[in-house]
Amino acid sequence: MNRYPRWPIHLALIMASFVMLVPFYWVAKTSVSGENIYAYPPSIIPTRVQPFFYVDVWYAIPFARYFLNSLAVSVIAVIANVIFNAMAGYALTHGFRGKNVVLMLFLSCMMVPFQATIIPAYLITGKLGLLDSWLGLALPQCSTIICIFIFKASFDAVPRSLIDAARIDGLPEWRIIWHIMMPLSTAAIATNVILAFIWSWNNFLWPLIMTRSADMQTLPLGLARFLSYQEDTTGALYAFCIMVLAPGLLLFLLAQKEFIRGLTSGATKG
Amino acid sequence: MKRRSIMKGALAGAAALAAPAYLRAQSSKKLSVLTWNIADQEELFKKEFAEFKAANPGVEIEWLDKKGPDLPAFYQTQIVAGTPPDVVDIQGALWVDYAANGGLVDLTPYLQKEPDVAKRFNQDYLGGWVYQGKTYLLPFYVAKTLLYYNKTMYRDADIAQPPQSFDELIAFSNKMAKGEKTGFLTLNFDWLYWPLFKMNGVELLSPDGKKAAFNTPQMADALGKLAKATADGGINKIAWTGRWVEPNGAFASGTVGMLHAHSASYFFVKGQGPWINEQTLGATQLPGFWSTPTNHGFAISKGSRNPDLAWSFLKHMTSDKSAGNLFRERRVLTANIEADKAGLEAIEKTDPLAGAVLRTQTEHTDKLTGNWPLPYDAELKDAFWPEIQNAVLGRKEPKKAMADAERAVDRILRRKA
Amino acid sequence: MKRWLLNRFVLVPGAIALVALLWNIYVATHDHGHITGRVVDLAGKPVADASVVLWVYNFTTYQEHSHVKTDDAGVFRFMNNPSHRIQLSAEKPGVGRSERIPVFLYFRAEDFDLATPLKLAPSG
Amino acid sequence: MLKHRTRQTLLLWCFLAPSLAIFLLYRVMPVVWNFVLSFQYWSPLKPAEFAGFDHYEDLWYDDVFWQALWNTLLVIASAPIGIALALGLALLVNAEIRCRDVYRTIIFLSYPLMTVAVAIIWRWMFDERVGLINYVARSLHLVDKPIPFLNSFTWALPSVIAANIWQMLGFYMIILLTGLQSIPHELHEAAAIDGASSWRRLRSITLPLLRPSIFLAFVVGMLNSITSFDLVYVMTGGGPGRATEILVTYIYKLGFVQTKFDEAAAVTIVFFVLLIVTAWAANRLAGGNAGAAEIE
Repeated sequence: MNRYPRWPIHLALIMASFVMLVPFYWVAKTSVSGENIYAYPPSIIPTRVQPFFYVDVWYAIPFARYFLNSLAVSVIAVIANVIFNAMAGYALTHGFRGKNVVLMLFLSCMMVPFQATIIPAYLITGKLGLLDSWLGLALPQCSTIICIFIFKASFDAVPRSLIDAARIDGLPEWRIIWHIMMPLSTAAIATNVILAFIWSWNNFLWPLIMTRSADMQTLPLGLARFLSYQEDTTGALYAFCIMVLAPGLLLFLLAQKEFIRGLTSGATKG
Repeated sequence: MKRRSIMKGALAGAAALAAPAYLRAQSSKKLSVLTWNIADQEELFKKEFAEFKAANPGVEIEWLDKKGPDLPAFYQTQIVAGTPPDVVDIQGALWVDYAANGGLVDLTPYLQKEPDVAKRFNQDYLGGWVYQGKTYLLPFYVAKTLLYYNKTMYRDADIAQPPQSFDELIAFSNKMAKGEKTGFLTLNFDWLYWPLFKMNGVELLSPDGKKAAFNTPQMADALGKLAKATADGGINKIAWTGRWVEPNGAFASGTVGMLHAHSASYFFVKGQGPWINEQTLGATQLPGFWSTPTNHGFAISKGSRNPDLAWSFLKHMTSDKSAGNLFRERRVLTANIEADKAGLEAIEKTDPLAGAVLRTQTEHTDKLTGNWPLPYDAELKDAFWPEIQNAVLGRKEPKKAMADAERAVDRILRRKA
Repeated sequence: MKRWLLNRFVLVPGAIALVALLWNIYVATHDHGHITGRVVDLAGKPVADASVVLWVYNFTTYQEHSHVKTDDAGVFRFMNNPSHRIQLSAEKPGVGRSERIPVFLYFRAEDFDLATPLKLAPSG
Repeated sequence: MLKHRTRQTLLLWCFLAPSLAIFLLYRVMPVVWNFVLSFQYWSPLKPAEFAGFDHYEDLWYDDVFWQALWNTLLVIASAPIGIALALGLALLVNAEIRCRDVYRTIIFLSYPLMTVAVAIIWRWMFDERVGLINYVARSLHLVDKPIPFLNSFTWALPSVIAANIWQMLGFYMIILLTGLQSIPHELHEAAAIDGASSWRRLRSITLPLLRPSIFLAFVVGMLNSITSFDLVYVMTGGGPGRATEILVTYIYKLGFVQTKFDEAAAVTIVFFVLLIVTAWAANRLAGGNAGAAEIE
């Protein structure tokens, strides 16, 4: 259907990929060679390639325990995110008295910088008795406003006729969401799953303040071990960053298919 | 009047939030210890905690470790929540602020009751933790700045021996600056750069600490020389914008003539610089033997529920035996006279270069500078340091930069008086 | 039910779990901490009764862990290496000393046979 | 009929309840706490006393605050650049070309990377003597003297913004791609049959329908770049001088380094108001109702 030539697109995308990949290549290169990046001239090909920095990272911190904590917190956050955001998104597609107030509240809540809320958030979590627990760690991330708006846009795009037909058949509200709205907005769900996972997985400041016992720490907190003053841990630091990155990337690769199917084919099946 | 009562009510609410009941009900014999980015000594601490528990049956020790910039955030939040760690390892001058606000336990009565504890330590380092006549910390491990120099680059620029004056320092730096090689680098956090100005006879504050005293012709002259050397490449710009990884990384790459830093830099640089051995790296004092300490000390939080137990923990961790272990494991000065003497003798046999570096940490401890016990130290630094950067990076004339700095510092001093 | 089982979100994590399981089985059967190797002099002849030192890495520095003597064929065998990152050095008074050879293992206490023998060079 | 309507509204409020509860607990109450605090002299150890507008007055005379505010406004102004780049990439990646999944993955690669690694690598790339950018520029003779990116007062902030855009591109692309997917295919086919050129179809169909996604990307992009505390703190620490000091690093320094929580609370409230105004303006610009234009 598209008559325009392909190669300018490929050229532009290759250049963009190059710009995106170069810093990333350096992280990966230093994670296998551990050389001093301030050596001059910068070496393009890594010398002395050895995968043992990854082994160091595994033993330098209780990696399995931190990984389990991060995974548990992220799973709680993702599931809660999808459910709460879908419900809120669906509610926002309907007009009701307080709707504009709620919209403005959501928008203004996005504006609150997290660094300024550390102490009150800790006090509140302490009051809820959730200190040092997976739920306490996941609670602030259990709903994100951007994903509510993504669900709202996706639900708005569902043709009115489908919803009215279902309502005439007497389907209750939540069944309408589950059987009609959700299958049509797989793109929104995929986006929410990926973003919620990455945000809770890479979250550093909240677990830092919140956890006291060593076996409740999440993966990013292991970072302090590789920024130590005493010995040179360059290779291990970058290997650690790659290992923290891997799950988020894997989830993105898995969930990519949902983007393409998205609404385009969904709408016709109905 | 009504508005005030609302405020009081709101804050009472916040305070009520602050004391989660279930945390207060822990066992009374629990001691929590917060250390500053020293997770690499896990094995050693496990052994020492076990020894302490053996000596004090029924005691539980909870060990927390946080990275430098994150420790204050964690510690302050715990104070507000009413559950501060009993013992905390603090670096630099952050303790003065906590002590001035009444957040730390005064250790002087403990020291008077057991005089032999105070006699363990090097008095100059121990004196660094006195505020208004009261001692608040015991030394955990200490360091002070020294001058590392690249002997190969010295030979290439045919420089015979390390600089003996500020002007020689600048001259040698410019001499070694060629291509991507630069002559001088310094660390700049926590006043580590201050000896550069102290050797020019510059004082930060007036003796009574009420007024800024640094805006003098000697200061403007020194800043002018530093700015010119930075522009000509004699001084690497990372000296003014880097913090830890870049200056050490740059020096480890072998392209910088001299590095002004403390003993911890040696181990970081040695790890990254395969060229480093006794023939290629020298360690000496800065001209005038001035140096800025960057010390770690143990303090007891005011909110601690068993300060006496915490005090015996402090004695245990700074005992000759524990300090000796720390010196051997981490190769760092502990200011414990016995432990340092034994440690130095041992290390000079196995690693003479490391021995030479650590030896400098015990010399000229009477010439420590840049360690004024000021409760508003962080504010002062935040007002003063950007103006130094403006001057040395050539954005402002030294005189103007120092005038602006003086105004900012005086405003802080007036408000604090 | 079958369609649900076959989609990507189950297959990929399942494959990863399987690989991890196989790897752990391999680790469990190979982590007795045996380190073997040979000590030779400059000419390449095995050196008997040379003392070999195993250095073990703990966070910042290598520390001496154990000593062992080589047998008549110049072969040494450590039975209890706990670490994943070690150094080996050999010495025989009169013949010479070898450098400290770093050895990186894939997991703790991996059984490992040193390919290149430790070469004793007359020190000084 | 009335009973059904109230039952319907009640149900909608139940759907909103969980999200609202979380935002009340972790967003609204902290803002109230900061608001109350900004009118008092308070430190974790001393009892509080009423301070009126002293802290706001201090801020008025605090030139570091104005520098941080100015830098924050510059960062807000830079968000559209990132979105324009991401929009171009999203449109390219959305076209029917081979291995577009690979391109999409590569562009997204930078987002899940930990900010500390991004900060360290970009700090090295911008290094004056050994950095990659200067190395390439010098070997291509684009520039004779190396550019001191992070050491100069003019280049420091643009460099930090560039690093932030580099990390955020993947995120913007995701949001815009999700928006592109929700545009019904039939509209494109109908316009193509009418002979509309791809450029006209872009302007008349794709962009208008993409407005809600662009609005979302702008608001969150602006927010993320302003609150990119880790990136600025690790990359330049606010230096040289105050060249890259943004409000959120100043809040952190005031609060946790100088233990002046009351003044940090005042800055937080000013920062919060600034963001509300910017978001409200962007909402107005995008045609109200969070940019959701009715589909014709």
